[in-house]
Amino acid sequence: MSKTAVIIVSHSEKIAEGINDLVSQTKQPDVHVFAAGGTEDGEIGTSADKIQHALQQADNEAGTLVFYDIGSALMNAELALDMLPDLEGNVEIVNAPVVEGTYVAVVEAGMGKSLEDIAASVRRQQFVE
Amino acid sequence: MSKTAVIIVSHSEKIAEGINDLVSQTKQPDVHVFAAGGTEDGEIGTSADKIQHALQQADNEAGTLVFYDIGSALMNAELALDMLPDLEGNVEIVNAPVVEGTYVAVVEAGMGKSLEDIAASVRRQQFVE
Amino acid sequence: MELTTNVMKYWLVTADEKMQTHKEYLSELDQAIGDGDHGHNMARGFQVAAENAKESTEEDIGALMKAAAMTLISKVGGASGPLYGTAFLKASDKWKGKTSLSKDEFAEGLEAAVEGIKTRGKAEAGSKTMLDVWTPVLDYVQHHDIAAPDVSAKAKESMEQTESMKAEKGRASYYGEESISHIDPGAYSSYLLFEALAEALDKEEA
Amino acid sequence: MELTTNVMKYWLVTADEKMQTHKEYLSELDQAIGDGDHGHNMARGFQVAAENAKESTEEDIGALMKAAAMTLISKVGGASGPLYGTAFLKASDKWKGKTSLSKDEFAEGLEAAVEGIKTRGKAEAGSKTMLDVWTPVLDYVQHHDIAAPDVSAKAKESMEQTESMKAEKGRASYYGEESISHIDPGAYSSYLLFEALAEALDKEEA
Ligand SMILES: Nc1ncnc2c1ncn2[C@@H]1O[C@H](COP(=O)(O)OP(=O)(O)O)[C@@H](O)[C@H]1O
Ligand SMILES: Nc1ncnc2c1ncn2[C@@H]1O[C@H](COP(=O)(O)OP(=O)(O)O)[C@@H](O)[C@H]1O
Ligand SMILES: [Mg+2]
Ligand SMILES: [Mg+2]
Ligand SMILES: [Mg+2]
Ligand SMILES: [Mg+2]
Repeated sequence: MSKTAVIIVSHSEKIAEGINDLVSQTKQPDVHVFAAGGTEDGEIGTSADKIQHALQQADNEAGTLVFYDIGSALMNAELALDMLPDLEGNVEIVNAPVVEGTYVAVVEAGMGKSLEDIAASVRRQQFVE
Repeated sequence: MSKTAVIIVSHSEKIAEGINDLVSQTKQPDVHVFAAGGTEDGEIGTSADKIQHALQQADNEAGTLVFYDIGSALMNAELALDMLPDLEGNVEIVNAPVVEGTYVAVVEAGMGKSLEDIAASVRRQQFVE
Repeated sequence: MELTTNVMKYWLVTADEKMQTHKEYLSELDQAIGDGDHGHNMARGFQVAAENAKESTEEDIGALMKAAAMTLISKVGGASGPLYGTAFLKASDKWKGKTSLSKDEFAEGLEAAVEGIKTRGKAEAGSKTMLDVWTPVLDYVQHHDIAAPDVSAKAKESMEQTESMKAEKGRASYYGEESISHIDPGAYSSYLLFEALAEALDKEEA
Repeated sequence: MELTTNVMKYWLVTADEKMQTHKEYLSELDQAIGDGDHGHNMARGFQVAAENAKESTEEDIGALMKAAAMTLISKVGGASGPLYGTAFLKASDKWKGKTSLSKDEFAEGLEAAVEGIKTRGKAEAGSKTMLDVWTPVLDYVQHHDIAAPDVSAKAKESMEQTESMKAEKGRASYYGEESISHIDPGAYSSYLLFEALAEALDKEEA
């Protein structure tokens, strides 16, 4: 059985790659993480095309969790998912802090937790002290 | 009167720099932001020395808000501040999502808001839907 | 009123010209309550969309507008990319297979576009966004025989009304009360888009 | 019992040797419930701290330990950096100006160290951290005449007990129930540190 995959959507290529570096230290080898940061030209912004590409690469039985930072990141993630109707039901775009949420998700994916369980742990309310 | 300064403490140099890129688009020119990411050698981790350096650079009348990501980032930020007793009372290390919190703080610093007001807006509970 | 494929192409080309001309101003508006890239975003997206439209031999208005939607989605970068992209995409679906649109057909596409923006942005009119131009223009188109000067006037007046609104969606919402007394950049670019439509309608009537 | 400057230097040097020898194992422990860098972190920090101690002509135990603390803070990188760094820093303050420590003076420094770790990490014993070794060792030192084999045994036994604990602090806490049945890496490196202390005490007695 595959493990829940994770996609990081950020306005900055560096943020997305940096989060990938951060979690790669803690990551089980069979947890797959994909960075979709910046616009097509590497400027600050998000790209529905990059996100679509990541969604296709991440696609697996256990599903994919998508984290995003601000503004258009969520809209482009939702748009990218609309463009890939086959993936519907197997992807969750989750409202969580992008760095902290991705970290927790990668740890829990490594433990073999389901998409739903991970989403429940990382949703914003869980970060309140 | 100066404006509240912001420091980003992250385990990853790329995350800290990427956040700086992200907010620099939205930033008033007189809001100063400093990135303290990664260890001394640029590896994943945090560096009390880098944070101390950022605290000294950021030091200003209106005070400094410090954002951090996970684990040792907070401990090293607190340690760095302990090492600079002159800054005490003028710096707040704030529990907020590092990307999202820094973004809001930079916008509000630009509006001339006080350290306390900004800290109140970005504390984790504010991000709950 | 009949909107032909050529009129629709002219709309895209004229919209592009306006985005290029007002690029700096759009970014200036966005600098005040956002990140200062709205002009850059719109100019980049519409330039390619207009070029493609000019070169296209497509007769199907749906296909033409869908291509424009995909270009905007790919090229715009900011929130306006998925928003304008979704608007054109939803409209294109209604216009599929048509080489000419009656007023009601046009209105049907516009309605789908507005629904698309609302869904994509989880917003309604009144939050100081592009919807504050799209919604009244749709309302006008649905309930009147379209007159080009009226489309333009409706869009302009609605755009101007965003100045006194408080932003509740998008980056501008982080500015809270301070967002008041600035025109919303996306409302301004939408005004330009509908001004371009008015010019296209004029051309059709001429 | 008198702990001279030389014994303290020997402590640091022996601790370094142990960190180097067990570097892989410490990282393996950290791989299971953390990010796999604890051995790397400790080896890097103690190597420089031990080199400096060897070269140092410092007689003042406080100054010697403060230098070690600053090195750990600069070089370790992970959470163990500020934690061990704070521990040594707080102890060094108690040992300032001394060239030899009685058992009580040593215990006073150790107590300050444990307080430092608790404050820095906002933790208490029982959360499956290094504190689960430091706290019982402090308790032993405070209430007994120090015997080297007992220090070592107390540290070892406490380290082993972390295996059945559930992590409530640090990265390991993200693993929840799954953190159970793994030894805490920081507890293991602390056990190595106190084993090195036992060897230093042995040397003193010899
Ligand atoms: N949730 C939303 N619903 C509708 N329109 C929105 C929303 N968020 C942003 N907008 C529109 O997008 C415009 C900003 O576009 P742009 O500057 O290109 O994107 P970004 O904010 O990502 O830089 C705003 O002026 C507003 O009109
Ligand atoms: N809040 C804390 N209080 C006490 N000890 C802690 C705390 N957080 C972590 N530790 C200790 O630090 C060790 C991990 O150190 P290390 O791997 O070097 O740091 P990091 O987790 O930053 O990679 C843990 O095994 C634990 O003993
Ligand atoms: Mg913008
Ligand atoms: Mg933008
Ligand atoms: Mg570690
Ligand atoms: Mg680490």
